Amino acid sequence: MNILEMHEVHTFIAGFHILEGVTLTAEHGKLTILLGRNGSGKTTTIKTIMGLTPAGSGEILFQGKAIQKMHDFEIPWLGISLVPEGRDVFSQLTVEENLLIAVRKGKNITKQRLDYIVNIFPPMKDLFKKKGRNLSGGEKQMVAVARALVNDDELLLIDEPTKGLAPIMVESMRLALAEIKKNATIILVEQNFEFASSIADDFLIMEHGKIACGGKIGDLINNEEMQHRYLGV
Amino acid sequence: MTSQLFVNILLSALSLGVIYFLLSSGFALVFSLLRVSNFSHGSLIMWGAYLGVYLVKALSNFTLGLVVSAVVIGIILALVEFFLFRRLYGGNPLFELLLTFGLIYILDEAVKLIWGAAMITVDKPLFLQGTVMIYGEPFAILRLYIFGLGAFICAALYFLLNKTKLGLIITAGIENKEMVRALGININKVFTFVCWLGGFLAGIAGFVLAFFTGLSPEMGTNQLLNVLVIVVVGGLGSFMGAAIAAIIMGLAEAFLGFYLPELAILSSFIVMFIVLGIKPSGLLGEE
Amino acid sequence: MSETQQKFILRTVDLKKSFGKQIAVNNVSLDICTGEFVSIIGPNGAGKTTFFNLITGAFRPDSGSIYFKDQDITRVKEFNRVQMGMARCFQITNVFPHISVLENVRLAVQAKSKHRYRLFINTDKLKELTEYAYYCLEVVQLKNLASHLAVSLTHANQRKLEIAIQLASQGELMLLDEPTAGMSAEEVPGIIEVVKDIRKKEQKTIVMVEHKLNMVLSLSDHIAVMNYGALIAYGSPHEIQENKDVQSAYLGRKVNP
Amino acid sequence: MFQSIYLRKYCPVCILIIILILLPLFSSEYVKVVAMQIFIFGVFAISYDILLGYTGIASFGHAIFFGTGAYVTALLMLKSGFSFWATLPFVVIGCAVIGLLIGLLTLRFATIYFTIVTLALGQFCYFLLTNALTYQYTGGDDGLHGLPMILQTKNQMYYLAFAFLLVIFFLAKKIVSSPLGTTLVAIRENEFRAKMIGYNVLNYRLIALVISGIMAGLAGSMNAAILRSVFPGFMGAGTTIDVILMTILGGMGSLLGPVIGAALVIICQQYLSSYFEWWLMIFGIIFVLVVLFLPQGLISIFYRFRVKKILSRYEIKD
Repeated sequence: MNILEMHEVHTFIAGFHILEGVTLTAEHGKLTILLGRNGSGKTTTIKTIMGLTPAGSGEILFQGKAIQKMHDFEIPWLGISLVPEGRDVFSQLTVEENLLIAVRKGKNITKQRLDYIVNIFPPMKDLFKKKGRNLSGGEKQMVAVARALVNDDELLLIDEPTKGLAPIMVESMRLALAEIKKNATIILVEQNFEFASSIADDFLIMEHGKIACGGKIGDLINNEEMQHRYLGV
Repeated sequence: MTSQLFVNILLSALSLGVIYFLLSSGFALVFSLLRVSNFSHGSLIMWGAYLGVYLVKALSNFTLGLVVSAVVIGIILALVEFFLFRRLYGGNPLFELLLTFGLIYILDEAVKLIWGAAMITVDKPLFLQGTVMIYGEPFAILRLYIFGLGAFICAALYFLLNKTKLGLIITAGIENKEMVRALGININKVFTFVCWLGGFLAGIAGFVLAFFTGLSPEMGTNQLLNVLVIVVVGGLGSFMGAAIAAIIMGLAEAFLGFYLPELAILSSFIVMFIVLGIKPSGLLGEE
Repeated sequence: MSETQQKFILRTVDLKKSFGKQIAVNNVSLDICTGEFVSIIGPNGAGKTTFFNLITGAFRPDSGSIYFKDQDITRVKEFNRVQMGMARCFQITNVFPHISVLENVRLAVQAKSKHRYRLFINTDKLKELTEYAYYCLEVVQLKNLASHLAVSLTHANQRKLEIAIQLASQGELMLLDEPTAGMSAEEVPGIIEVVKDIRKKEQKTIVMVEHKLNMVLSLSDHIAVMNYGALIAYGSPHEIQENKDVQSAYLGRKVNP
Repeated sequence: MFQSIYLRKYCPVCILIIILILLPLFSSEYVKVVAMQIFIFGVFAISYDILLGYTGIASFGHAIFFGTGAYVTALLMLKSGFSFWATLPFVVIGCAVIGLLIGLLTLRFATIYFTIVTLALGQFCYFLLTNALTYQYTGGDDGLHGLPMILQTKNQMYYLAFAFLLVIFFLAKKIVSSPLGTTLVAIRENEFRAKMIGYNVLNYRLIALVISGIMAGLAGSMNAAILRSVFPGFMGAGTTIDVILMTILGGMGSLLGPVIGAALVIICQQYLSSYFEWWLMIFGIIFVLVVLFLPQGLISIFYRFRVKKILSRYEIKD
């Protein structure tokens, strides 16, 4: 079953044609990885799904429902959370408030959910009272992912979680994502192929605003020619 | 100077500071979230004064009249946000400033049409007349009332901005609007609400001001300058900075007025030049 | 002394910059010889753009110093650095949108000319400025679009305009920040050609940040590799290709002990 | 063909100039006074446009310069017996110094600071003028009166004011197409990029402020000479507001726009205000509509129309 489908989605930003007809599917319960060089349109794809850079034409289906015409602030309510590329942890708010602001439907965050998050990111338990601006890059990334977890959403869109992180942090992020994957569908944008291939189920490669190819991750790992061609490794 | 006199001046300085705080809080709030310098704030203050006095008389209920008029002033600014500001977001901030500047004309002339251009004196309601003795000196009950009102509004705003989810959203929205939307929050509604709140505060401030200056079509634009100076001294975008600056302005005006009465009218400029000379971004403003 | 002047146009010594607790550039010391083409590569977030911003003066380093033509420019303001002979193009296209293409370039020529503060002369009458601007546009193959507004150009042409503006600044050192960012595959060869052209016609030192490895390998004399804010390798394209650390940085494996 | 475009472009302007030259021959004294006010405020609005339209910074205290010019001229003529022409160098120097001071104090920071600080400074200067301490020099609220006539007849004054407008318009035209003028526009468009191609942005903004200040100051002294008196209102917020209205309504970023705006505002003030009590409100509504829908001012309608007309004419020919 596909949780997300995009059909021929075109997106324009300030007159530039960024997505030139993206067609993709993401399977329920799988971790799909979106690969591709800089400027190939990966982040724009994620933002288009979230409605932050609205699709000019085409169709986006989430659980069979067309969402491309919805307002950006309505889309998360369907059960989609975003971990943006720049992390965007609110620097004036404490970590606790950063999580609170993400809680939807006016509910409080349950103890269970909090335990679940702390279980995934053990260092979080000492951070709750810290302000966003005092966090290190790795801590910010943790908070950004944790913020997307508070609502128990079906689909997580995670944009380059390892960008600029030290190797040890990358490793703990890998473990965390492996844990999160058990309960949610994830679409992950990544440049770090080694990191990505170790946890992904499926892959999609973007080139020039289009999906160039996709399939099971095993096929890509075994196909060095394809790696070289699209990823330059 | 006797200590009695000192306490007396101090108290009137503080109550002046509280009035300044009330006058500038709405402007500071709107600026800090929307980055719109609302030059029509002074005119909204004047509307608050006229409408408040009128409604108190019409409804013959002091508190009800005050609240209803403030709510209406809030709605005016919320409508302005909804229909006018929204078209200009993301462009040159100059145009938002010029737009609010144009609004001054519309609001001021409307007041003249409805209530006439003549100055109207305002009588204090009975329960605010008279004085109490503090430290052996008489002190007007009205000023005590203003202290109470200022403290209440300051506390309410503090609670709203720091202890509620709305406050979190406002703080987060100032920093990163896109991420707030990506969390499923309709930030446009928050914008409109903040404008409503800014107008509400202007309405209350105007009503209080009416007891001191009476009603005149110029009263708003006269205060606009004070408001702008306070907000710049406090640091643009810093709400607490504006509160501190308002108190400093009150102190400066009262004490300068005692020692050098000729210069009292220039006190706010003097404070502004001193502060901007030492810290160009204002007291609590970020570089 | 004169020998070093010949040798190094730009030197950074232990350059360091952090944002909060995140170290963006960590003790980078890089010497760039006059007349060379040096590329800086590295994964996203490795600190390349921050490094550029430090060189051009958009940020102040926390520690370390920068020498340009053997002068310490660590504390020099950005516009003065340009006046000294540095020119930069941006990763995100950054032109004057509602001004004509010619005027965009001429502004850059004018910034370096003695006429820049003149009041009572029509700019069109300053022939040498206009001619040089046309020359720069010719190099990047935009001459036929000179009278269009910059905002009306396609993305690829705006990138070319960026390079023309930079060329017009007449800096001895050109800093190119991802000249092909956001371009489609058909447009990239055009830019490579332009950069090669500039190399051939003008005796300039070029430092480029770029992700397209083919382009980097074919153009560069030397390649510097950054990862986690640090400089992890420096050498000729051949050496870099063989370097184990570099391979692991790009593949994301942990560095072998 | 080129010449015909050229002619067509300047034909209306030439006709207008001829009409204005002939105007004193058949008009009443009152019309002449209004026309002179338009010329002077036209200069003032041009000076404001250089700051707002070309440099992109909004001053809310531009009357400081206008008032300074007027008062320097009046004081020197009345107290020191200078001739009008001899006071002009002092006006230029005074306005340049004030411009430099204000600029150094505020232009380093966000331009909104400049707006607010200039507004406050304007009021500060107004209070200084009307303060009891300065009464003996400035005449307080009454202002100064009885400046000597600088020319014999009203008609001569009219031509002087008209020539003044033409000269300043011509100079301003030169300035905005000079290297400096184009740089100002570039800084307005993209300050960061201007810095990165080697322009000292602060210097350019300072120069723009000084030039604009000097022009406004000259307009002020000319106003003093024509009215033969000065009032503190010259330096007040009302004068600044007038010039903002003129520039925005007429069209900022085009030198002709502000002059048209000046004519419009002054004519409305003179004629409309006696018919409608609430004409200011209409003004406010027009102002808001212009900001929202015609940010380049009323003159942009004319430009659009004319470009279309010229284009269609040549399309038919081709």
